[in-house]
Amino acid sequence: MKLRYFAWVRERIGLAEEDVSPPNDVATIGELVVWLTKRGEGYAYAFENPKVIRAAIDKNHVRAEARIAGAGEIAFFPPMTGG
Amino acid sequence: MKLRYFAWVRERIGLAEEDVSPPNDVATIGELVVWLTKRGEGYAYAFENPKVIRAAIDKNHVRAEARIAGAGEIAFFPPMTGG
Amino acid sequence: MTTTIKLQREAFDVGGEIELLSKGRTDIGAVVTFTGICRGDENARPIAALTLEYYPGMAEAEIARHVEEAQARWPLLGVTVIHRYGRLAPGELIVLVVTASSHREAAFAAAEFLMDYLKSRAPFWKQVETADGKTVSKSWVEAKSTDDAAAERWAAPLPHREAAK
Amino acid sequence: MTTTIKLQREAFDVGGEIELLSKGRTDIGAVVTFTGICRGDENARPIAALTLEYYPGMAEAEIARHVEEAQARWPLLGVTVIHRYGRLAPGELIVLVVTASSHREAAFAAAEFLMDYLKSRAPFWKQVETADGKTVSKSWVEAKSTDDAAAERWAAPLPHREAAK
Repeated sequence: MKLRYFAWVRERIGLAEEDVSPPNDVATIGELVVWLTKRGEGYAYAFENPKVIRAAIDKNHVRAEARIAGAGEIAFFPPMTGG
Repeated sequence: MKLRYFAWVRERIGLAEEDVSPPNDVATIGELVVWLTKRGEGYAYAFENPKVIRAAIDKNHVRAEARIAGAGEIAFFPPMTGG
Repeated sequence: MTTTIKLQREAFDVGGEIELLSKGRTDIGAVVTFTGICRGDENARPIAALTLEYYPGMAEAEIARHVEEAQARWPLLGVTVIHRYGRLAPGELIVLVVTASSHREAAFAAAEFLMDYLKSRAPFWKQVETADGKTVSKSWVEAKSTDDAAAERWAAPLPHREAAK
Repeated sequence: MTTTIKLQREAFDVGGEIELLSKGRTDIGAVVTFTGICRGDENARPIAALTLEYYPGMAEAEIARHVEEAQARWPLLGVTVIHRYGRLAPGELIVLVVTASSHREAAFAAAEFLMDYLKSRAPFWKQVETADGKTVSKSWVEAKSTDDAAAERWAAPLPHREAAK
């Protein structure tokens, strides 16, 4: 599945997007964050406070409990500051 | 004192402004309306429903109880419909 | 605070007025405009035109007083109020309120406050011209109780919008 | 309903957008605009520029969804939302919301609703550049809890609202 990162999540991880294949027991957004955190220092830094991280599946806002099965594109980003 | 009339008050009276000298016992806006009503049919028509008539003394909104002593210009008009 | 109040027969340019108020300034973060336009109907009947009458001198003074009140209530950086009078055809702009502030809450609240005021308390009167075939008839627009109610919601000692935040 | 949603690098013209939405129409009685401008300071510190990042595809879709929600809530005749991205200097316009209706209440409410939404829910992120002497430093703007609260005041249940919001 494709992951996309924005703003300081992108900067801390050092990537704007990547393709990953998490194991089958990674079923929710929250579990995906835990799995990503183990991928390296940048990930650990980006997700150090998981509560502030927002996520979207296929361009729809979702919560940490959302299941990722069937997702085409998952995005992680900080709280939004548009307008 | 100078009186000014606007919108349908003006149309019913048939004047945009006039100078009047009411007797001394006409002390308030409400009493002035009663006095004006006796001046003719147009006035009676304009003030037939005194509750809807608004008044201003020297360009400030006032109520029927307001005293008219010392007033330079008194205006009567319908409820406002600007904007 | 930049304040502009104009009563005029002529049309006005919304974009130009925004620019006059905000160009070259870096303290303004939010500009709200309200533009009132002459509609082609009144109470579901088509109209030919609207004629606006006002009380010269009083209208300017009353608007200025309410702009001052808006300034006292919200941290404004600029206010423009333009109200036209005379005969206006459907589609023509009638009134413009522009409010500027560092943040949006003040700009929105002040614009609504000024419009609620203009609708029900400023000395303007609208006359409607309807044309049924060849007969032109004129009638004065009746004040709406909803406009009075809208104006009265600001009568509380604190603006309710700020209290809600 | 005329709906225009644009995400762009280029500047926009507020007066021109109002005209695009309302010109030649006689059903529109009220147009409200909100313009967000890049201020010269952030948290009382002078800034050199603002850089706006967004999530292409999601931003457009999310704005479109919220414009539809505004339409469902208020009798709107037109909505325009333009949001810029990229690097913007103080004084430059960032965002424009234009709402049109037959009466002012709907136009004001919808413009506030859309701005509250854009501030806290649309996938945009602002980075601030400060220049102290020769050192340029960049930092991401932190989300404001007041913006969340402003967005939440619209959360009253409506039949079509998704539980996720």
